Amino acid sequence: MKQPFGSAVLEAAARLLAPFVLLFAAYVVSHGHSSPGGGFQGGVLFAAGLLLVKLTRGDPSQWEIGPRAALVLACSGVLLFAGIGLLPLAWGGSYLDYDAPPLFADPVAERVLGTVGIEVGVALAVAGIILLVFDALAGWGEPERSA
Amino acid sequence: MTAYAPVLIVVVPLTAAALVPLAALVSGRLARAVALLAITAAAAAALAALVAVLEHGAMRHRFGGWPPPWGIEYVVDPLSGLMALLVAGFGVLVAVYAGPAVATAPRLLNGAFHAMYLLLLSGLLGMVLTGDLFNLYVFLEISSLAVYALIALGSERATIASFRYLLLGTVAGSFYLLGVGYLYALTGTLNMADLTVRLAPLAGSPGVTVGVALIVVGLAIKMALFPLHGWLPDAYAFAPTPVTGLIAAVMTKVSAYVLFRVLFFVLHPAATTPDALALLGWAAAAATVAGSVMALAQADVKRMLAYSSVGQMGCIVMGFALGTPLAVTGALLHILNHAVMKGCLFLAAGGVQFRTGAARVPEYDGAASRAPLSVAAFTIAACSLVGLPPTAGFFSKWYLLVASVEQGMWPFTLALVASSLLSAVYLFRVVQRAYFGRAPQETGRARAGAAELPLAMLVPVALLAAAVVVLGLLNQAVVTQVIASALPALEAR
Amino acid sequence: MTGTWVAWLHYWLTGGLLLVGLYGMLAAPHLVRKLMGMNIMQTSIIIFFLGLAAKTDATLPIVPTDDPAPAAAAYINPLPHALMLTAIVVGVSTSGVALALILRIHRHFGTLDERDLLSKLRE
Amino acid sequence: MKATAFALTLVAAAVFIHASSALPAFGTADAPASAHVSPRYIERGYEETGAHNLVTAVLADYRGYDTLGETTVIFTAGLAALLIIGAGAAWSWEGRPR
Repeated sequence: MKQPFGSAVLEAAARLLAPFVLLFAAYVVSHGHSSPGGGFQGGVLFAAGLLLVKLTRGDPSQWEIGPRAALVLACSGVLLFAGIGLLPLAWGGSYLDYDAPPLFADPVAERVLGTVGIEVGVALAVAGIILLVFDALAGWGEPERSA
Repeated sequence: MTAYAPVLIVVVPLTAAALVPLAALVSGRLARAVALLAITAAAAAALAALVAVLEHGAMRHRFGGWPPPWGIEYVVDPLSGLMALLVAGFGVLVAVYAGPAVATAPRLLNGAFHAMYLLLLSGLLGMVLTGDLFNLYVFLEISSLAVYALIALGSERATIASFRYLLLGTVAGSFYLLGVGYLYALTGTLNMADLTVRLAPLAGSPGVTVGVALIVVGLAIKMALFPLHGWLPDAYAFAPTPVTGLIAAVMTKVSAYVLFRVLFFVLHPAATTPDALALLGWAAAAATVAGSVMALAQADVKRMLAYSSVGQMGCIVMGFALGTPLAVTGALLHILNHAVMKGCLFLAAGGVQFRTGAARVPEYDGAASRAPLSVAAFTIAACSLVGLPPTAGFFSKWYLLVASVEQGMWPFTLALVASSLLSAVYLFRVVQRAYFGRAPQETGRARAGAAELPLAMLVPVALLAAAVVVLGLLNQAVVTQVIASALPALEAR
Repeated sequence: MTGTWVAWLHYWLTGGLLLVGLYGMLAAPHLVRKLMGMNIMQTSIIIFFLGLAAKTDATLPIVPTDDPAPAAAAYINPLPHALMLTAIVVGVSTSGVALALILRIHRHFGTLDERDLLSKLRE
Repeated sequence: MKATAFALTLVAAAVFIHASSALPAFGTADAPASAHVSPRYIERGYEETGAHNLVTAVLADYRGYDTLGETTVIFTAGLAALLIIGAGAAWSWEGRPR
């Protein structure tokens, strides 16, 4: 995506929208618990917010998350999820058994914490992968560029 | 630690897959080391689990601590433990074998390849161990997506083969999912053990029949049963050899194993009507003959081996269709044997090609003098595929043959014999050329004293050739220790 | 509305949609159209599953704080929704990989029509 | 090809219509799908997992392992795209030790 779509109108709109899209993404991730939403939806929104800037401003934008950073983001998301899953094994619980580690007295609170943790992991992974795929698809004319 | 083996078998390669690209940012060698370590750990866990299961009986793992019909569970019994060990063990061998080739790739590609490879393995392992039909679908898709990418790595023609496989593979996945949907609508559960109980009173309902038929068709596409094998020859022929070796050996076998689980564990014995099984059996008999005949017509060695796989999958499904304990024993043993011998054939053919450049049958003239060990391994595995006595292939084919005679299914007996004879023709013409053919002129150029293959490629090929013989000698132990335990479900029939 | 044919309309419609997608995959010569057929097929299965969750006179499966003892009949079945969230992601992922393959094929062969591709492969 | 596809489609349509008669009517509250496993999710989901959104409760807790698989699926797809059109397009197995 070397050539931006930019025009004054688009740029103004993107400038106005992008922060709110990102904020909304954070809201959707954190509120997946009590309202429709969750990691996937939030992750997609997060990536969409960043891509909006990328589409209007072209490649070297202020909020650039390059393929390399996107890859790191995606990997760390999956690792966060898998790590949260592995943690209870150390306390004799099952995989993903969030209330096995003795953090709080209330097992439900631990379950909530675990759920939010994996949702964040999912959101990171999804956002990273969408940025990565967009980069690969958009930069297909120049294979040496992506990653 | 052994108590956690069932979950670690799958989760270790899966977690490592996310670690490998990060390691590749540092160095390609580190990425490779992490990948190898993870696969070896998974294989070790599978071995530990199998040993423990043989001693103390089935192991279960409840994810999230939720009891089965509500949560997801993994079940390791002797058979699934053996399958897991087969998949993970092959994973180690092929990863070692792929080493010299991948080492030439750029650093990040190296990382992506190894991550993809780990994901393919964890997908297959998850399919083997899971006790939940929907969880099986998720892992089926993980392994499928990974394999599309790995096949496309072969060449430009491989991208088309991969795309075709993607379309058919998605149809297979969708049919499977729809079939699971039918069963869910009728029983309200996704857990295999729970389904067995709740499907019992529903035997004969058209909904169950169609649901199971959809699942069987989906799995038949994935295991390339004859009229649905369209994706397989191109995918095998154009994929990189290590990838072909892995998917030919274990991927279709895992689908066959899942078919066994669905037909004989999930379904109540009364629900698998003989008519439906007979239909499957006829398709399998046709596959056995057609695959062998088509293999005969191929000049490209990899393509020939691919069609041969179509025929051998037919043998396996025929065993399931006969449905007697003897036939199912033969089919399960053939899953194991065919994995080892077809993997050995593909990797040995890759070795010959690496050394002499020969890819087509006529080019194998005199290959034995230049790549003696690879050709020797090829010959041993070929003997086994044909079904010559001391090798593994003889025993599984013998079980199938005896079972078909016992049932009076003469056409099946005929198909089995024909496939053995045909495979003797198409395999031994290669062996004959390799040993007795006149080598082309440039043979003199072969460097004297230079190793035939890099050690990393030679060792897996040699190990597999040895395994073909050892499995033949140990077949009685495999049958009594492992396969017999999977059969009580059949006694009720 | 149980008992009338309308109660089974859901299965016929999703089955029909699945067949539309399947026919498109088999019959369309263009790879992108095949991909679209595939997406239609996957979507039909998603709708099929979501239909299984339906209960007459039930509401969304979000339990408000002021309902301490939720009754099973008052909320629709959340399980198919959770399963289909996974299936949607699988569909998107498959489409992404398929598009990547299509781009690669187009770059090398210059066409996406199956007949042209076959004739180019024969050369 | 088109004729075969059409014939196959018609056969499949007949099979689907035949099978649908065995499935529970749309919206039945006591259909097996709604009566066997799912009531626990609804009745005890909030007290057991602390999630008001029961879909999240099932997705992230009861069947959390599926969600790990789902995340892995999308991770696989991303790496696959990278392998197919990104880094992989410049390097192929052809001409290498195969």
